[in-house]
Amino acid sequence: MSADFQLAEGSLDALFAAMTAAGRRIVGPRASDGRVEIGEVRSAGELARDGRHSVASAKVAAFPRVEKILSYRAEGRELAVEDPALPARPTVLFGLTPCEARGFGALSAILNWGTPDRFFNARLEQTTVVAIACTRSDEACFCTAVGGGPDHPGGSDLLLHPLTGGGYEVEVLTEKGRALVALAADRFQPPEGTARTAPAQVEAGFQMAEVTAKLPRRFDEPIWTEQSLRCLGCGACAYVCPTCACFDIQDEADARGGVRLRCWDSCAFRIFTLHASGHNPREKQGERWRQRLYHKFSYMPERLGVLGCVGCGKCSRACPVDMDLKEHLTEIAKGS
Amino acid sequence: MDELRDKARELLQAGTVKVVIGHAAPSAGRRRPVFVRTPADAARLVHDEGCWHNLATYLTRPQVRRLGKPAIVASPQVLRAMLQLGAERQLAEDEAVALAVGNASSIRVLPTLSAVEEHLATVPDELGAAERAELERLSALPPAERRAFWEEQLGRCLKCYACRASCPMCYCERCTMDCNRPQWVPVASHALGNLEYHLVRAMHLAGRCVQCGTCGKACPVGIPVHLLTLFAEGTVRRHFGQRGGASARPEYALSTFRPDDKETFIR
Amino acid sequence: MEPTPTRAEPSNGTGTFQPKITAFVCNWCTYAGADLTGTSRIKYQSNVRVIRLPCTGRIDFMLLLKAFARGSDGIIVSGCHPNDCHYTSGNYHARRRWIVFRDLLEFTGIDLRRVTFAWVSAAEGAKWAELVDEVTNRVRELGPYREYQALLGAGIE
Amino acid sequence: MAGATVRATEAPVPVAAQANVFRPYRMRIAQATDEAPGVRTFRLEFVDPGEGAAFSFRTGQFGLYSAFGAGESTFCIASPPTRQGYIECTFREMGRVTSALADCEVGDLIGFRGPYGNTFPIDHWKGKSLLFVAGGIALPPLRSVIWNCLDLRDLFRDVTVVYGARTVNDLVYKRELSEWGERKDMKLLVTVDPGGETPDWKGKIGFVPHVVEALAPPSENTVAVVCGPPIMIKLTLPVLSGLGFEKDAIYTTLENRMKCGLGKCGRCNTGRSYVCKDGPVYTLSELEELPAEY
Repeated sequence: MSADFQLAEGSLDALFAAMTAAGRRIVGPRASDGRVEIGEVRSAGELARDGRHSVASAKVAAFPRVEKILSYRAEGRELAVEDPALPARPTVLFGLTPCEARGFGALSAILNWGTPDRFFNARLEQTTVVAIACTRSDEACFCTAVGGGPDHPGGSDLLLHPLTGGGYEVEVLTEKGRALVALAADRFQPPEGTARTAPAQVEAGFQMAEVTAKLPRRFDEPIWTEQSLRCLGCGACAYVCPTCACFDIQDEADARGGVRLRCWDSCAFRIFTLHASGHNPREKQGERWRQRLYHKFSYMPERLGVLGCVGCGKCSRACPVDMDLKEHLTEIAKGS
Repeated sequence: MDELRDKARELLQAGTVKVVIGHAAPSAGRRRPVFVRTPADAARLVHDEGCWHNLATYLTRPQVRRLGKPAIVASPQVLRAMLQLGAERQLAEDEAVALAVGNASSIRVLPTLSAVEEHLATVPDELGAAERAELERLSALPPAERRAFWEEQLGRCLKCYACRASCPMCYCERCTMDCNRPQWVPVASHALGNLEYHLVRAMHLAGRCVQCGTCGKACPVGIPVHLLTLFAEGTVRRHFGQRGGASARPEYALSTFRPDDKETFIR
Repeated sequence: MEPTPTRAEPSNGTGTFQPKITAFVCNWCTYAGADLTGTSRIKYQSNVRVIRLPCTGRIDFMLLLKAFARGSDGIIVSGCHPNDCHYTSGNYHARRRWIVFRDLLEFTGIDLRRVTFAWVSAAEGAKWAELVDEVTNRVRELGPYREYQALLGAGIE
Repeated sequence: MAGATVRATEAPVPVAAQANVFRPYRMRIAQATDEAPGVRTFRLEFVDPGEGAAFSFRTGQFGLYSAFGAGESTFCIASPPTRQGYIECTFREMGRVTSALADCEVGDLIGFRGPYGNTFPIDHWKGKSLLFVAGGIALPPLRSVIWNCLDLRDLFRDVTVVYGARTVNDLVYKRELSEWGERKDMKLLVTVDPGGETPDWKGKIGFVPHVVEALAPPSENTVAVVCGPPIMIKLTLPVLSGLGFEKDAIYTTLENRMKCGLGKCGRCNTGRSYVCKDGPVYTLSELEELPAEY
C-alpha cells in the first residue's frame, strides 16, 4: 500500500515516449466507438481512464486468440517439423484493472501445471503489467469476494493509485516494475503524501467460502439447468475472461506444409466435448454451465490451488443474455 | 405492461401454456430473457425498447422445449422468426402462443402461425432508419475502403459465436462451422477464418433473415455483423421479391428459381 | 494458413506477371466446351486451372473463397446456358446464389473484377478461349491479388 | 485417485530452455494392418533413433497421433512396453484426423507425442489372477496390458480374456486371438452378438456380460479389467459385483476427448479429475467418485 514514487499526470506522455523509445509495445484499455477495447496505445491520451472496464481481456498479450505452436514442411515422403521462434515483443500492459493483472496468475497456474508452457511463459516474461487502482465499480464487479480488490497488487509489476488532484502514487512491486521506472527515472518523484482517490467500493454480496463449500454437494441439483435456461451456449464469457485458458489445437496446411495452431475454445460450446462417434459427455447446456462454474470454483482451487476467477465481471458484461456471474454465485452461496 | 402481465398470468393459470418467454429487468439498465412458469412470476415481465433479444431463438432450444408449451412475448421480429421457423418446419402451427406487442396499444394473443401471419400483414416490415443509413453509407464507399472497414471489424472477431447463438434462424444442431470433414472454414479466429465465417453466415441467412439485428447487438466486441445479414437479405428481397419471415409456407428464395431471374453480370 | 514462402509469382520468363486463374465448370457444358477448344486447336492462355464439377448447382460459394485462399488471382465460374442444364435446373439455382453471393462479395470489398461468371455450352469452344483470354488479361492487368493474400497468416501470433 | 493438488509455482526452467510440449516425434509407419472394417493398426518406428532409444512408456498410457495437416487424435498405445523399438496404435476411422491417418501407408510419416496418463498398476497385480473383458474396438487398450502380462507370465496366476464384438467381421487382432486361443497358459473366450456369427464361427454367440456370467470366474485374488462400449461396461459391472469382485479390483479406461494430453486444454476434465493426467486408467471405486461426464 505504501507508495514508492509519485507520477504527475503531465509525466505520463514522457513515460510513454520513454517506453516506446525502449522498444516496448504499449497495450491498454482505449476508447473506441463508445466502448473500451484492449489495444495498442500510443500516447497516454489514448488510454481510457474513466473507470469503465474493457470488454475483452488483456490476456491476449500472453495467451493470444491464435498462436503458432508448430510448423512443418513436406519434402516428398519426408517431413521437417519446426518449433516456431519464441515470440519477442516486449510489451507493457498499461492501465489494466487490478483484476486483470491478477488474472495472469490463474492463467499461469493452468498453463504451467505439470509442464511449463513455453509460449505463454515467453510472452508473459516479456510483459510488464502496470495496473491502475479502480476508483469506480459497477454491478458486475465482485473482486472482493474472490481475494482481490480495487487496489490489489497481485499480478502487477507497478500499481498506480490515482490521486485526488491528478497523477498517481506508484507502488513498485517487482523487478520488472523497477526496470520500467528506470526507463524514465526522472519522472518518478518521491511521494508527497497527496490524498489518494478512494478506491472503488465493491460489494460482493456473498462469501466465496460458502460457494466452495456448497459446490461439492450441489452437483446434481436442478439449479444448473435453471440458471442456464437463457444461456445461448456461445463463448463470449470464456473469451473475455482473464482466466479462461481452454484451447483447441488446429492444423492448417496445404500440400507443401502447414502450421499447428493453438486457438481459444470454450466449455460452453456443445462440440467442446463431443466425440466423433456422436457421444457427448456434456450434452445439455446446464451441464456445460455447471462445468464452467465447477472448473473455476471447485476443481481449480482443489487441483491448482487458485480460483479460476478474479471477480472482474467481464463475463457478465459481455454476455448477450445477461448471465450475471455475481448473481449466480450469490444464489449458490445462499442455497443449502 | 400490466396488460402483458395479465395475459401471461391468464395463459399460465388456464394451463394453456407452461412457460412464458419474455424479458425481465434485473436493474434499470439491463434486460434479460426470462422464463416465467408461475402466474405469480408474471409480474417480472417487462417490455420496452431495451428488450432487443429475438426471443424466438429459445423456441428451438432443447432446454426450453423441455419446459412444455410456450407463450412468447413477441415483437414483430419475433413473429417473423416464428413464421420462418414454421416455414422451415421447426415450429408447428399451434406449438407456441405469441403475445404480440408492438406499436399497437394492446397485446394480441396469437395462438397459431396463421394468426401470426394475419396479424403481421398489418405491420410494416421496414428496416430501421439507422441500419438503412449505415448500409447505404457502406455501399457508397469506394471498394478499397469497404474492404478496409470489414477487415478492421472482422479482425476483432473472437469467434465466440454469440451472433450465431443468438440468431433465431441458427438452430442447426450441427452448424457447418462445427463440421470438419471437410473443414470448410478454419476454426481459428484469424483474419481468413473470420472473413469466411461471416460470409458463410450471411449466405446461409440470405432469404431467411428476419432482419431483427439481434446478432449485431449480441456481439460482445461490437462488430456490426448484422449489416452482413441485412445486406444479403436485402439482395434477396430486391431480386427475388421474397422475404424471410413473411409466411409459414415453405418458400425459400434460394431453393427455387424463375427462368427469367434477372442478372447483369453473367457472360 | 501460412502464406507459403516458396510461392514465386508465376512468370513466363519475360517478367510479365502470370496470374493464377481457377475455373469451376460444370461437367456437361463448359467442360465439354473447353474440351472442344482443345480439339479444335484454338489457342488460348494457359493460366487457367479447370476444376470440373457435375453441375453449376453443385458449385458451393465456399469453393470460390477457397480458391482465393489458395492463391488464385482470378476465378471463372461457368456452366450450361439457361434451359440447357443436364439436370434441368441446376444452373437456375446457381444463378440465384451467384446474384446473392456476388453482391455480398462486393459489399465486403472483395474485388469483383477477379470473379467472372459465364455460360459456355459444349459447342462454344471459341467462347471458352475468348473468356479465358479476357479474364487472364484483365487479372494480369490487376496484378496478384495481394489484398486477399494478406489475409493469410494475419491474426496468427 | 492419483494427482495430488499442485501449487502454481514459477517455472523453474528458464523460458528459452523450456521444451515445446506440443512438438511430436516423427514416426514412420513400419506396418499397417487392416483389422476390421474401418479399423487399422499401425506399427510405428521413431525416425530419429536417439529419440526412440530415450523413449519409454508403461502399459495403459496413451499419446496424440498426428496426421500432419489434419490434426491430432488420441489413442492408447496398443503395444506392450515389453516389446521395444516400436509402438503400435489401433484406431477406427471416425473423424477428420482418423480418416487422414487411415489414408497413410507403410513408409509414411506421422507424428506422435506422449506417453501421457497413468498406467495399469501391474506391479500390484503380481501373484493374482487376471480377468480381461473387452468389447469391440476397446480391445486395443487391453491388448497392451494383456501382452505385457503374458510377456511376464510367471508373475501372475490364471489369465482369462473375454472378448466380444457385434459380428465376426468386427473382431480386431484376429491373428493374435488365434494365437491366444492356442496358448495353454491362458484362457480365451471370443464371442459375437447373436446374429453376428458366420456359418463357420466356432466361438461363442452371446453378449459379453452373459458370457462372463456363464464363465463365472472366481473373484478371489483376481483383478478384472473391463473396457468396451458404455452399454457393455454398464451391464458387465453388476455381473462382476455378483461374482464377488471388489470395486478396487475392477479397472477400466476412459476415453474422453482430448486436445493437449497435458491437463491444460480443458476438454477431458471430469469432476476434479483430468482424464489425460489422472487417467485414463481408473478403478471402479475411483470412477464412482466422478460425475458421469465420460
